[in-house]
Amino acid sequence: EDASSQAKDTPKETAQGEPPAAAETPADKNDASNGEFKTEGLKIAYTCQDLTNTYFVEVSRGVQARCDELGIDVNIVDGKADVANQITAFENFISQKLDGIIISPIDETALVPSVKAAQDAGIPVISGNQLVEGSDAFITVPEYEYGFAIGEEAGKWIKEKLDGKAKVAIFDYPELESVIDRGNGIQEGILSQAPDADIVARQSANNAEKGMANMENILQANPDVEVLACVNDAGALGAYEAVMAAHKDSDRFFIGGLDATDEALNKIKEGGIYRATVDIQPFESGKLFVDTLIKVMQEGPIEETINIPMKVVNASNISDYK
Amino acid sequence: MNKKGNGGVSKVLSQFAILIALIILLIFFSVTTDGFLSTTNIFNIMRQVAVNGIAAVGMTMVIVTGGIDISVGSMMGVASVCCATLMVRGMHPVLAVLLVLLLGLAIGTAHGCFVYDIGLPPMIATLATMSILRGVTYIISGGLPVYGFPEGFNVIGQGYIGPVPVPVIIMVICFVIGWFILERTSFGRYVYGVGSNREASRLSGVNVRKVIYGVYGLCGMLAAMSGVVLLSRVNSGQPKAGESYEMDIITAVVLGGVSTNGGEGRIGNVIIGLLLMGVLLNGMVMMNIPDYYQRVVKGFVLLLAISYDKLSQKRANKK
Amino acid sequence: MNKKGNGGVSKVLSQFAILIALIILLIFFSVTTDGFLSTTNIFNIMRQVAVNGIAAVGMTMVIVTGGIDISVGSMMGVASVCCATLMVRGMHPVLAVLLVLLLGLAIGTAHGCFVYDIGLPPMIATLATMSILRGVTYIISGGLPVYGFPEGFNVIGQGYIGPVPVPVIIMVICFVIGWFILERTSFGRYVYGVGSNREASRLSGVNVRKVIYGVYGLCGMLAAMSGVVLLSRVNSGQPKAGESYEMDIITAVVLGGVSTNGGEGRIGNVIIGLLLMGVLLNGMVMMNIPDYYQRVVKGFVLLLAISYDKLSQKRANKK
Amino acid sequence: MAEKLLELRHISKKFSGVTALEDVSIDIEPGEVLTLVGENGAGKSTLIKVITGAHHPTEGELWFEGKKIENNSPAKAKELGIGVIYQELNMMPTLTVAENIFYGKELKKGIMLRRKEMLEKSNEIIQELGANIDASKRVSELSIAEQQIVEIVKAVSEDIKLLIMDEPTAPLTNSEIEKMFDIVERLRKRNVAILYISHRLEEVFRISERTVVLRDGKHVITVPTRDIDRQMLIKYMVGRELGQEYPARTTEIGEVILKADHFVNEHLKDCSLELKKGEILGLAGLVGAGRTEMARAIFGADPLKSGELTLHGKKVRIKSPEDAISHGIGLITEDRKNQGLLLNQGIDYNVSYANLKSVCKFGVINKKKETQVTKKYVEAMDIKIHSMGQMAKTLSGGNQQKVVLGKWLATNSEILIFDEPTRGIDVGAKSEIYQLMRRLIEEGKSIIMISSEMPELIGMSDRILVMHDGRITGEISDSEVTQEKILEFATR
Ligand SMILES: Nc1ncnc2c1ncn2[C@@H]1O[C@H](COP(=O)(O)OP(=O)(O)OP(=O)(O)O)[C@@H](O)[C@H]1O
Ligand SMILES: Nc1ncnc2c1ncn2[C@@H]1O[C@H](COP(=O)(O)OP(=O)(O)OP(=O)(O)O)[C@@H](O)[C@H]1O
Ligand SMILES: [Mg+2]
Ligand SMILES: [Mg+2]
Repeated sequence: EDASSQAKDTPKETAQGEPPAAAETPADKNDASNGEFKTEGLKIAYTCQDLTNTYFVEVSRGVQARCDELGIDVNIVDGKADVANQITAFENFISQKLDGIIISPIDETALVPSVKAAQDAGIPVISGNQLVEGSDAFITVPEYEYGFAIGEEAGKWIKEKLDGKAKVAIFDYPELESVIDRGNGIQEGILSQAPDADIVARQSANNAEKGMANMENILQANPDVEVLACVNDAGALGAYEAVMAAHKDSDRFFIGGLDATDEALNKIKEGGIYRATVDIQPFESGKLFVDTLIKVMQEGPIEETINIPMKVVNASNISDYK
Repeated sequence: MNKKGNGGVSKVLSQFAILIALIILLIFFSVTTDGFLSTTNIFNIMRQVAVNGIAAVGMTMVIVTGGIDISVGSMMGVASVCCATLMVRGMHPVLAVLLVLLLGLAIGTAHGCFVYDIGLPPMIATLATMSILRGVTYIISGGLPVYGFPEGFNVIGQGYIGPVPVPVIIMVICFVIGWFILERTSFGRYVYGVGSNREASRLSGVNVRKVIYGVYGLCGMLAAMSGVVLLSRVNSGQPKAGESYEMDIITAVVLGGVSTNGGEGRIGNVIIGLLLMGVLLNGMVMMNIPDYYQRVVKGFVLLLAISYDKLSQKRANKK
Repeated sequence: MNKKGNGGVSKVLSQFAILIALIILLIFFSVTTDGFLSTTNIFNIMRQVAVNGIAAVGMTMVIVTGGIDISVGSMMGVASVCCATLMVRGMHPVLAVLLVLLLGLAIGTAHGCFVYDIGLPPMIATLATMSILRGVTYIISGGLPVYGFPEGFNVIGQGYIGPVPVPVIIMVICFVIGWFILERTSFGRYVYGVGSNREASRLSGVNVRKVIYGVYGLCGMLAAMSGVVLLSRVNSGQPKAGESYEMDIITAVVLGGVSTNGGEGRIGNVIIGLLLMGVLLNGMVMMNIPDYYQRVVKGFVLLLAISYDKLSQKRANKK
Repeated sequence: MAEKLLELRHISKKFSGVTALEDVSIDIEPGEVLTLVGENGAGKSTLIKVITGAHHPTEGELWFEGKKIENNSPAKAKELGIGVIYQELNMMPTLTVAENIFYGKELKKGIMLRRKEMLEKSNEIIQELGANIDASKRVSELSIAEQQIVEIVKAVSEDIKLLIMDEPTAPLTNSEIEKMFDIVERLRKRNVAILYISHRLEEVFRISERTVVLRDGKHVITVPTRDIDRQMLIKYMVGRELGQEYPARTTEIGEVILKADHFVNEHLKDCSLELKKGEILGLAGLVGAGRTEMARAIFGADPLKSGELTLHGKKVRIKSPEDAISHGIGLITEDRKNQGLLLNQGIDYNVSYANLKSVCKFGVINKKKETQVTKKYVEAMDIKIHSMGQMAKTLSGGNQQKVVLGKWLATNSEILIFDEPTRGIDVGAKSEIYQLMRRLIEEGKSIIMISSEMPELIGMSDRILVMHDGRITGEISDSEVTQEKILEFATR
């Protein structure tokens, strides 16, 4: 319970611009390691879903940064959105006899045997983002809630500024299982606040080009679309360019994304139609992954799910970001 | 090898088949989808097609020599991220674009060297550079998008001259130049000749090396150009930019009747191939067809279009 | 066209070059990386290579006839998800696997029909089915992984016989059968003949249709087989399974000396091509080379291996 | 003595160990016609390619107009004024005739091509040479003979000092050959030197002033042509005397075994023929008369619109070459490179290819048996090879032709159709093929022979059918046949 609530607090507080809090959890761990546990010379690995995804790039950087601080040798392996790559990676990790593994699994069930094999070989494994059954700890962003958060934000906008009625577009990404829930969350989130919203398009877009082309086409079919919520900032930013180019930007238009990338935060700061994103602090999450793994190495498995906190960023709190 | 002799009649028919497919699609979407047949949407489609279109000009030349360039997608990525990085570091956009075009030319010329001097199969040589260039793109960008460009840079991808989007104008210029080179200059003649019979071209005193270097160089440069347009269009240097675009580009070129055996095909028809693909995607999104089904439909349309083409050729040959 | 004359000497050298590259890599990694040259790691590499290896056997045959099959990756996906769905719905694993193999055979045969009877360029025909099959895979699975298979199914992908992983055994069996077909049967002879000169084959009384149907059918079936092994290895039917694997498979085949012009190449060398790629990837991960750099290194090794091959051939021809 | 135009000094050329040329020195004077003869594989084409820069000699020097040629290349040779017609057609099949003719020397205005002008000029040159080809047609639509004519047009349309012709008449029939000789005569008057290669020895005597003989890559002799006769020339070429050129028949002709009735398709307009057991039936005609089409129709290679085939008195339907072979019919195609050989496969693969079933058990090849069969035919026909696995494309033209023959002999077919079987083959090999045909007849087989070389057709056939424009216009029996008679029917 302790660990999870601490972890929950940590990034949030940083987000609000209180640096000491960020160091809090790691500091605890450091104390422990200084006492009885030496992190120097440890060899661990992190295999993430997809290093072409900004979120995971940031998480990996967090992992790398924390490991550098602690003198840990870390091997970061890109799963390239194909679970077979992660299985292969596990085989390699086991023959390398690593000390610990962090995994952000592409598919939960597929990796169960791999995780078990690693544990059988004496290597602790913790899951980040999605849970692999049997892992020694689990740190996650609840996908549905994540999508729901931006959906809710969009729904509020519709309720307050558009009298509860608007034509809405959603960009989801059903090619990736974990993101399917997120897409559903977006839709439910919108409808929870604005039940009369008319969802006229739901298309797949997880990158800027796709987001742009989709938005251009949607604007042709439905010139009166005023709200877009997207599964990530990259797609939303592409759509942003399309809307700007079509001169459809107005006080009524709302674009919202997820992940709080720098680019998105800048757009929100500019005060244009890019209204909101949700911050899950990937860099800090990466650090948290490493700290949790070290804790597991020392103290054994952690039963409780550790939630990565999330925070909606919009015009009201954008000033908290540098 | 095994080139089948196709007479003049079937050639006309061949252009015709894809055109008919395009017209059928146009009619279908205008009936089913509101706002499809508006001027803005037509320009919309053309703008979406422009990025691939620019690269398709170079690809057409390469394929006419009997080669292929799988690396164009990665080339677009590298060009996009390099240009973005240069501008963010303070370089003037014009200079940055020129530098990136030169880079494309250089890499393309290297392909020419691999293919001609070392004699590598074009597919494999460019597959290797595809991997290298994408890696370099990620390394340069650190996997993160690069953004914050000088005012006015977005004109290339988002601007208009009159009602016509700038990327469309760039694409049309590229096509006109490409057409002129292929149809009206001796270099173009040699491009067809080398694709038709390389050894005979050599024995006719043609500098085959120059031709091969030329087409791959041009292809690289045009891919870089299309990367720049893409960059300006999305206004952010994405490390993933252009990924797997090569397939769409090759498809459009082949749909346009350019034979992968080399020596055959007219660049004018490539535009029809491009538009076919563009209209299909645009129409399906406007109809709000789910992504999964879009793939299926896309595959079938592709299959039908080329099958019809081939079958009508066969019928024409039988006459 | 334009096949360069390679005598017997250079052919031997050609196998040699890739083998040398493989040996150099093996030495390099065993020196730099602990645990690389252990038995478990060697089997590890082979197991990792097995999925692509099985499909590579079929691809080799297709390429020898001068064709290509871009759809194998999607075929793997469809096979994987179909087999998973059938099992989850209660079908016996053996029956499910057989059905899926038949499906692969059927789709492959359809490719044969497109290529031979309609006369489509193989690249484009299979590109179209690639898109269709992937769409179908997503539709069947709803984009979600399918899991929960009967006990024992995972033996195919995860089991061992003695110290040897089952997928490796399956791969070896496929290679032996493929070798036997290509080198020892009249069908195999016709495969080479059709790739060498299709018209001459027809005029020599070869039923070219049967050959083309045969190789594409086999290729589809083997791709389905490799989808099943992947499924069992991953123990979950991934809608994305096999995506873009076709490129790695084609690369391995071409690295193994099979010419995309058709008529040339030995299946035995394809194993070396496969191992080269497998060793490279495994070694780089073990050396902890960041992914971005891995792409660059992979591209360069590919380039060096085939360049060396070609250059040594040229030298041999000059003698 | 006039100044030499071209001099080859001590040229040697090796291909990965194989010596194709060894210390060859020859020279040509302006306005002279020099013929180059030798057996298949003697190195004639290689010598040509050395002159044109397509190959680089391993040793030796080339001198042109008193200057040494440095860094020779096809482009360089062209610049010097050396025109060439290679043995193998070197056309760009997807380009038009006009585009081919002006290939590499386009007429331009600035960087723009003058396309109309090139088309007009091409048509002019073609007409001037008395040919009838539309310059806007794609080359892939032309017959081989027409392509050869385009090659000639292409070569002479340049401002040349030396024209090299490597077996230009092989795909041509008499009337075109006459036209070609006119061209040669005209060029000679313009003081253009001509280096001429042919296996048709009568041509050598007809046009040349001096003759060079090559054997096994070595220079044998250079003589004024008027000082030698046919027998001597053959002796220089093959190193021994040849016997009777057309061996006499020794067996009786039997009853009809093949009957084709009213064949109609795209090119054939109601053709019928009968072939008797033990007979050689000659098919004569000008280029494009439809002889090849008739052969292909019988063989099932092209579909028929209507017509019936009777074998041994029974009606059969042959829809594909596969059917034809199983009915005991074989076709030796006229275009060995595109229709006959697997160029990048070994000799063994090629020889056993049409008859794999006989060396197979349940579809599995018996390698030993295959090697035996191959060996048998390689020896029987004296094919010059280094090894069984040697790729067919590395053989000289004549030996390639023998490999194709070997393939069809291995099928043991009862009826063999030979379409231009001696095209591009040296006298020695020719006579071997004639003997072989006789032997086949003696074994009870029947042959249809298509040839554009009248003497061999007359010499070998028991009966000759003449074709013109897709019809059979006449039948001439062995006793009354003359060239004039054939020509009369052929132009009817
Ligand atoms: N590219 C090559 N590689 C290896 N050997 C070759 C090559 N080209 C020719 N040869 C060999 O060189 C020798 C001479 O061949 P060439 O083609 O010059 O003969 P030729 O006199 O023109 O014969 P033909 O009358 O049949 O045309 C032959 O033994 C041939 O096999
Ligand atoms: N590739 C081709 N494309 C179109 N027409 C062709 C082609 N080849 C031949 N023809 C035409 O087919 C007809 C018959 O040609 P065919 O080759 O059967 O004549 P042939 O009597 O055998 O002459 P040859 O001496 O050239 O073998 C001619 O009108 C010819 O122009
Ligand atoms: Mg020759
Ligand atoms: Mg003929």
